Amino acid sequence: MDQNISVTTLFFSFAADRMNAREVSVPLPKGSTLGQLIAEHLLPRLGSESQDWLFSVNQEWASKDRILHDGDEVAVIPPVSGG
Amino acid sequence: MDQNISVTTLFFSFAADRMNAREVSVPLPKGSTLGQLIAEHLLPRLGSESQDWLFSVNQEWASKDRILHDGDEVAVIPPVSGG
Amino acid sequence: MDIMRLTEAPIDVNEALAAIADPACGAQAFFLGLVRNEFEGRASAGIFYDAYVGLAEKELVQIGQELKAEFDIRHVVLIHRVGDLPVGTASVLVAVASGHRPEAFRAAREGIDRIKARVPIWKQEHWANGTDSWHDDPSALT
Amino acid sequence: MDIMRLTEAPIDVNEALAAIADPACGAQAFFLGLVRNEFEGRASAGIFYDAYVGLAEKELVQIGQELKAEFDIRHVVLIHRVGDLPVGTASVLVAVASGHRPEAFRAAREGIDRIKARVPIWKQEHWANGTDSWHDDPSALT
Repeated sequence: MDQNISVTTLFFSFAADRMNAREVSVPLPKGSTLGQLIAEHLLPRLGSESQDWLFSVNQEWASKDRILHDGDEVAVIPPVSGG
Repeated sequence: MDQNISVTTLFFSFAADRMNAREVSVPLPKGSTLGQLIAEHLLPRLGSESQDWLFSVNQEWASKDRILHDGDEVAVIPPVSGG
Repeated sequence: MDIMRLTEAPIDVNEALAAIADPACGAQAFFLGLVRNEFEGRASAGIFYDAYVGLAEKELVQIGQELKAEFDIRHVVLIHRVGDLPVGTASVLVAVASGHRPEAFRAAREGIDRIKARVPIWKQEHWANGTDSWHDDPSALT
Repeated sequence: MDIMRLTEAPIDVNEALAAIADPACGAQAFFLGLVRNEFEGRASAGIFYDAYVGLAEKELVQIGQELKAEFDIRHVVLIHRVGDLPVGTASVLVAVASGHRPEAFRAAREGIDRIKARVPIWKQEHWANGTDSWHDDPSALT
């Protein structure tokens, strides 16, 4: 299985409610992008509006063409509401 | 001397320095206005720019046609600089 | 001195006063956000603040650096609480010190605006009737 | 609760925090003015604040009432110190509480601007070299 990687995906706020989890480990083919993770594993459960949300990889804002690596920490950032 | 009144005049900041006093009792003919007090008793020592300053009578802002009465408290208010 | 911090502890305004004290600064502006007893007309008992702690702290530091670069301020404090806060509790503090007041007001306003727009923190309203809703949850409206 | 006061005692921010606390207010804005170590490039050791106490207090009350009438704020604190203050000391505090932040910032800014423009208080700079000058004294420039 050396062609597979595993990324930790974090969920907050109502995204965590929809996933029924704050953290999920997702197996992906090597070379997968953040966009592929979102489209294949997250969108079905987070809803189509999640396409417009922000995402981070290893605590830095990331674009959807970002290539993921084994052990990366991906976070799903729904619209923030601090203050 | 029942045709005379006396008003207490207060000075602050550099106006007090110019008068060399914080408080002066000024005798005036009955019916005198604030403007007359300023022109005859204050301007010569406070300088011509004091014509543009604000004045109060009994702790209320007053215009120069204000008639003064015996015992009134007049205050000379040079440009303020609080804060 | 600057402070940019996420915290579970109560916000201490006196800590911020000490941090930004500077004899060269004639102006200090503070903004405190607090948990209100209602939201959009509905009675609330408190708010749970969820956060992605690591990224939220990085974003607070980034905003603090931006404020110092963009405004003529010498010190900045940005503190945001996480966890369950009852009504009346301070959830966020912005404090800045500068030579004069215009830049202090501008920087403090920008500070809270950028925190609310960018820092990964989320509010869950604890309604007085016992139910909960996440702010900005589209499905909460149905 | 509102406070509009001239005082010889140190300004206590915690007193203001207690005065404006209100579960209906999600926003508090504070402005503190402090004695700086220089004025227009010249080193200063402190400032003497002269005041026409009676009228100054009336004017502070008037400004507080204006702010509550013109802005959607629920509480206001306006405190100005008088007397000799060393560098680093707070000379004036404006604090307001409101539902939301835009009106809190606007009211606090208006509060300090109106205090500086209208309240009969005068600053005498105690220069570091031992001499004194009244601010805005035309003859001080010669």
